[in-house]
Amino acid sequence: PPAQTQPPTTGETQAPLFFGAFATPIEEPWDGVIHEALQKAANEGKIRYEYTDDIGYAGDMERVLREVAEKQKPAAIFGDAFGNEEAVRRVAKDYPEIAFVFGSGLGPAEPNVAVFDNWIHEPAYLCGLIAGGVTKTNVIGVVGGYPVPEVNRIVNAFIDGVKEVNPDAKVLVTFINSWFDPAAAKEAALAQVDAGADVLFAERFGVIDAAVEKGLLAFGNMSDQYELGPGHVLTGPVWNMTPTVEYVIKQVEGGTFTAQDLKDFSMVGKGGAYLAPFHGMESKIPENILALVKQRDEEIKGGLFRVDIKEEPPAPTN
Amino acid sequence: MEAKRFPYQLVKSNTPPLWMRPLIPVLILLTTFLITAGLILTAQANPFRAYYFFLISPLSSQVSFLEVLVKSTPLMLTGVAVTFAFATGYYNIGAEGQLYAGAIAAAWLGIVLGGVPAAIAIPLMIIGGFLAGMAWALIPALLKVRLAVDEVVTTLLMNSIMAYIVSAILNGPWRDPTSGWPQSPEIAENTMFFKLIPRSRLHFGFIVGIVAIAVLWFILTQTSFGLKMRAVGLGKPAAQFAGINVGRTTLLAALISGGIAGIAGVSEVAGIQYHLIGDLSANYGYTGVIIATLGGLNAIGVFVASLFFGLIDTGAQTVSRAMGVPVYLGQVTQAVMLLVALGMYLLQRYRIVRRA
Amino acid sequence: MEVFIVNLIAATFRVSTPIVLAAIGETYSERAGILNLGIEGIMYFGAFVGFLIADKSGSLWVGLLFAILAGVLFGLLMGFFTVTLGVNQHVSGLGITLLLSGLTLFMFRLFYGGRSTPPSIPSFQVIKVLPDNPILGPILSQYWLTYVTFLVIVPLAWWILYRTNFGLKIRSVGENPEAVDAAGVSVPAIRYAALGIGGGLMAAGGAFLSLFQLGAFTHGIISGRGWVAIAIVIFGNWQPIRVMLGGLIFGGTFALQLRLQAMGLQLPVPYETFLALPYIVTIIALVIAGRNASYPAALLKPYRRE
Amino acid sequence: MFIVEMQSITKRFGDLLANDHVNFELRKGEIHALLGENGAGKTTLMRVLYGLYHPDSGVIKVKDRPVVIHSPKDAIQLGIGMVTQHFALVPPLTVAENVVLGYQNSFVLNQAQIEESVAEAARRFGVEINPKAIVRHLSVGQRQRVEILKALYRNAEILILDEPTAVLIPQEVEALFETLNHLKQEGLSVVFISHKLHEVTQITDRITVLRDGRVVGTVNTTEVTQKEVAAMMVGRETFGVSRIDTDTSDPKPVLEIIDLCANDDKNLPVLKNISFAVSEGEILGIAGVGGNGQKELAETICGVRRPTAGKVLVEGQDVTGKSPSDLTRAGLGRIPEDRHEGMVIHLTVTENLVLEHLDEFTRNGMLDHKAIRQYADDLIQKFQIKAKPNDITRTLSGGNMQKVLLARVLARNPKVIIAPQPTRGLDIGATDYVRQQLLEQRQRGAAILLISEDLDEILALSDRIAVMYEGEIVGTLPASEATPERLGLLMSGAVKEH
Ligand SMILES: Nc1ncnc2c1ncn2[C@@H]1O[C@H](COP(=O)(O)OP(=O)(O)OP(=O)(O)O)[C@@H](O)[C@H]1O
Ligand SMILES: Nc1ncnc2c1ncn2[C@@H]1O[C@H](COP(=O)(O)OP(=O)(O)OP(=O)(O)O)[C@@H](O)[C@H]1O
Ligand SMILES: [Mg+2]
Ligand SMILES: [Mg+2]
Repeated sequence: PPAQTQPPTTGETQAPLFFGAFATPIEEPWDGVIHEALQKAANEGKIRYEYTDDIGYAGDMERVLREVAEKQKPAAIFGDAFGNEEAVRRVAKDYPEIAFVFGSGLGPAEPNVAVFDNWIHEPAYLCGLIAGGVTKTNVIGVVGGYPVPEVNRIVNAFIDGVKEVNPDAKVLVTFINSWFDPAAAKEAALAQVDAGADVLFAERFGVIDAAVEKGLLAFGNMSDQYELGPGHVLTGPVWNMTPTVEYVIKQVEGGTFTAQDLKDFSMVGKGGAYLAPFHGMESKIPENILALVKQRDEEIKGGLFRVDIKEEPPAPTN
Repeated sequence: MEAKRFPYQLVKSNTPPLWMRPLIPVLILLTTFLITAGLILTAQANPFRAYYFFLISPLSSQVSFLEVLVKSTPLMLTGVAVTFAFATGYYNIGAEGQLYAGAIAAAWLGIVLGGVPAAIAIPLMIIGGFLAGMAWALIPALLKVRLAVDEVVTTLLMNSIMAYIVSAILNGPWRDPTSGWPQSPEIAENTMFFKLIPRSRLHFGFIVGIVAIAVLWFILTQTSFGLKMRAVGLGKPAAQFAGINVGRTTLLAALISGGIAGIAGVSEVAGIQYHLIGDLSANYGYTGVIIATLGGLNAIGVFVASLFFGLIDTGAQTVSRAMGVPVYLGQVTQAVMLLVALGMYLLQRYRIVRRA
Repeated sequence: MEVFIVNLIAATFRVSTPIVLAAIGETYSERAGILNLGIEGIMYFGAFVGFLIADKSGSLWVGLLFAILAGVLFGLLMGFFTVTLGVNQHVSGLGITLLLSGLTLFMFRLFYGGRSTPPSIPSFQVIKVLPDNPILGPILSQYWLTYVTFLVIVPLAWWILYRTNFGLKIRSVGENPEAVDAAGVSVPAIRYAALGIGGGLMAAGGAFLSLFQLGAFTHGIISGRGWVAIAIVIFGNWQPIRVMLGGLIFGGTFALQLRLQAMGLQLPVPYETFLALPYIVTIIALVIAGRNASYPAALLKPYRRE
Repeated sequence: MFIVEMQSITKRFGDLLANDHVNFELRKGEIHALLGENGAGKTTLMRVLYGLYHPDSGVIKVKDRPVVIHSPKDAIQLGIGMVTQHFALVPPLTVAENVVLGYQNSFVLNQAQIEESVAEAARRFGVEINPKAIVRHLSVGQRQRVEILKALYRNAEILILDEPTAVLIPQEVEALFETLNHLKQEGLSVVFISHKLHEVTQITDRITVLRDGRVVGTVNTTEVTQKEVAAMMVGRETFGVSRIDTDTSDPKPVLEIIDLCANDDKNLPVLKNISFAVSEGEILGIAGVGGNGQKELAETICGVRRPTAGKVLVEGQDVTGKSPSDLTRAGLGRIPEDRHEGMVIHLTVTENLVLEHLDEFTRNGMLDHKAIRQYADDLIQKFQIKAKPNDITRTLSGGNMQKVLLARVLARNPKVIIAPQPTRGLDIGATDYVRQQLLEQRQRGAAILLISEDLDEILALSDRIAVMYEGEIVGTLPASEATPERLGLLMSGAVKEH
């Protein structure tokens, strides 16, 4: 079985210590993305990396951060502050020498809290284009966890994409009100299939299983999820934290770390967000749609096309 | 013909021998260690070092020691809450839901009492949480007393209902307007529990917990209501025959139990979170059942058990971080310890004697 | 509308299967006088062990078998505490749930730690009995364990409890263990047997989620389905057929709620109302049954001779 | 010759030596009484034989073969059957299901077939019972028949009956004895445990007497008198207690019951317009066969059962439907019918002594521990309770438990005493003590309602005797006119006298 933390290897002891403090288990996709980017940097010898996960929301985040700050004295602490915003900011204030880099719905805080978020609405829009193009029934299903802004903006962008190519298509949205209940998510997707959906967007785990079972096409979310349904998963918006992590490493090493919004590093422009590889699934997408997706992708990268950020809960479409 | 038998046997005795009492916790710890050491080894870690981080290191610095106390605070309160009920023979498994009822009240009061002096606001919140916990406990208690509906089941079900109520509130009217996250708006500054020690998280709730322990001790041993509670808990028909109003005693104990669980919710909202959130309680209500039982339904026992569980909770994260053992080791250890302790306390009621 | 109802019925059976399995398991335990609150943990562990073994062995069947064996084992552990040691049943049960949910996550981390997509395997496939029938086609398009649950396990539970000597002993031991003991039947043996069977069924319910419905294991895979099962056993008055009906009502409400959401229907009440409904209904059922609720008389009471 | 031989059986419970090298022999085809005071070790010895307890040492031989009996299963296989005082039946099941429980080897349970075979067995052994009846609906006597049938159905050759008559009405006792005599002819060997000497002398062939866990001796029933046996039991000559007539020319009614009605647990009428009065210094005995509403009468007067109509007056003051604590305050002394239900056996003796009068020992809600301790010490001494104040009540013998209850009630000098079955299950010594206490209370001027199924007790203590039958008082006689025959007729419901 794999050990959890990278043992420090000789010669790399100078590498700065980065710490991951995750409210959910790292198997949850959001924190999983952050964890993987940090792990990757550690594997490349750029940092030393340790982490604690499943800290939860019952008040333990503050203790963990304080203990880590006191004992391990890391150069930077990464994590997600959703549900633990105050704790993170309180501790950060007491340890100005440590870089606090947290996923957050709020802004950065002087002097040492930088924030990031997953801004994958752009690839989500591209997925919407594809969905609008491949649907035969003109009904598309989206199953999400909770209608929080981070989820809403992905879903809304996806719907906007659908509308661009297929204004008549109907998008069904279901929230299972849980981050982790794949059986419920699958059942929600099956309900959408019964209501006519033939393409599914899997914001949560479980939905792709429904697509596989019903022989339909689906989109993953957050990471490349092709392996969850080979032959069924077209693509999906992918969030990549590596640009953010590398930027912070540079800043920390250069002693230039500041409180800032690292949003840009999670967007398409800097490679923080992209469309997952097709794994040969292009063949299932009409030529013209594929061309449109390529075009929009280029336009987004070139700053010529803007995907609207809508954070209110998605309204059910006609 | 007597078959050959083991020359020693366990004999029931009403009073455990004195020498055995201090030995029991040691035995529990040792057995737990032996059982969990295997798991720690499979995670490729050294069990002795793991236990050092588990049990010793949280006590080795002031900061982490205070954190142990912070973690014990809700456990003390739910432990006391459950003890009130169990001692009266009312098996309240609903402290979890009652805690949330108290938390909802505290969050609401914390929002509306902005500007009211803390000396008034905080007592009001505690009273409000107590009443809310009581109100949530009232339904199963009345069903039990009036209609003899089993409380184990109703209180358990009420926990699930409360979880959905909290979810409905947080996803509906109280969704945080700024973050959109399912959490209530922050309570006003003046309604937050003050810190007992600067730069620590140890807050006023700990004092409330200690007071609750003291109240439990006082009521159980010094008051006639406590004797009535115990009489009802140990023999309902006899208590009734002796003129104790069984229904009223049960109802009252159940309500006090719910109220104190509600205060646990207040303490978490006003001392730790400053919001109502869906994950406010890390199963403190259920752990309260365990703590009450391990504490032998008496005040001192509950106090010690809640400190100990606070220690393990704190230590688990330290072990995980320091040694790369999955953080779930803490949960496993608590469970093993509970089960071992259940077995051992039973042993305490026996003596080993040589067969005649 | 017809299609809607047909699909709803199909979904109802699917959603109810794990809950009915677990609830029947709990029925065996409670009929023998043991309230097994370890149910949630046993389901979780069953889901994981089933997945782990299926993944490592490459056989879903072997996975399912091991899940059931694990469930039996921990059913028996529950027996060790509540039957052999005679310890408080709530606390033992909560302890077993605590132990198994911790152990499951511990092992999950060791075997599959740190992956951002859950490990998955090809799951059991749906079996279509009358694929061309417009009504029965969708309804009879279920996993084999669903058919087995409703056609075999539930009726068998009824038959065993009411029509066999073993069932007579289970019912008796849950009513008056002294009588069973005096009749020369070992009380612990019967209680252990019932808990073992019960644990196996609970674990099968968990494994249904990981090996049939998802082909994957994730955190939160059980999400309180064990507590629902407890409610349903009471709602069903400890009678297998009525327990099954309770499970179907729960599954039906759950499926209906998702379907109304999928249709974009704005409900006048929060969707949580639907999810809380089974619990509320169970409490109301208890109130109506009142004093007459036929609790197994020896439920929660340890039996020891000396 | 001996079907069972128990040799030098020793059984300890902690420090307590319940059986001390006991030798006991049962002949084939005899009815053998096991006699002894409470706690003498009778039940323990038989539980050892039935495999419910394991002896610490000793040898058991069945049909001359040494055996080890690990559990009732082994006992049953050896042909031993036991009917305990607290029936081991499953109330929601049918008679047939109860009888075959654990004895059918087939996996499938064929209802029709087991009912037939149980009916057949009932006919063969002359035990009258309907196999289809649900046990919950049966009377105590019928339940006992189910128990006996259960043993016989398992081909028992040795039948142990632990205090079988304690819960039976006289007619049922007669029926039981008939059955036993019949079975004895068939070759059954019976161990018969009882406290009632006249029953023992009537039905048994031999008697073994235990005292303090040791065998005092085994005698042929025909060769001893009741008095001699009693002396063996207690180690002294016994003296019965009985009432001395006193002057009752100017009776002042203290307890008045007027048209009292109540329902039973199934909500059916069980008390039908009961009226009577008990005067100062008078013992009114309520006779009747068990199950005719006596229990409910006591419960209703004592405030644990709600009356549906009628009145209870204490010194003219209406106390109907008052709570137990109000009744106590009004001067009603209540002795519970079931000791275990009258005392919280897991609390200490002290706590039980004050439980009924907590208010008096409470200052501002707090317990006055000093006063409580003083009070308990006094009562323990005055009532010769063999226990320490902080002993858990559960550890006391039945007789001492009863003394605790009496102390709790009598220490208050109540105006009225309700005493249902006050000596049930007590040995001769303890019985004497309790009766003596009641008579002293009468002397003091208390009005005493004595409810008993023991006619001898009623006749020995009562000034007047009322007979209950099916929830009604069917006759009231002054003691001077009461004869067992007249009372028997009333108790059987054949006549009414007012
Ligand atoms: N399970 C037990 N644990 C401890 N002590 C016991 C137990 N059973 C009986 N005793 C004790 O053993 C002694 C013998 O009890 P036993 O029940 O055999 O008496 P008995 O002769 O049947 O009395 P009784 O006439 O009251 O039925 C008593 O002192 C009793 O307190
Ligand atoms: N588990 C036990 N621990 C201690 N003493 C016990 C225990 N069980 C029974 N006894 C004692 O054993 C004695 C005889 O037991 P038994 O059950 O025959 O009671 P009893 O007083 O004769 O009442 P009854 O005739 O109604 O059974 C009683 O004094 C009782 O208190
Ligand atoms: Mg006895
Ligand atoms: Mg007795």
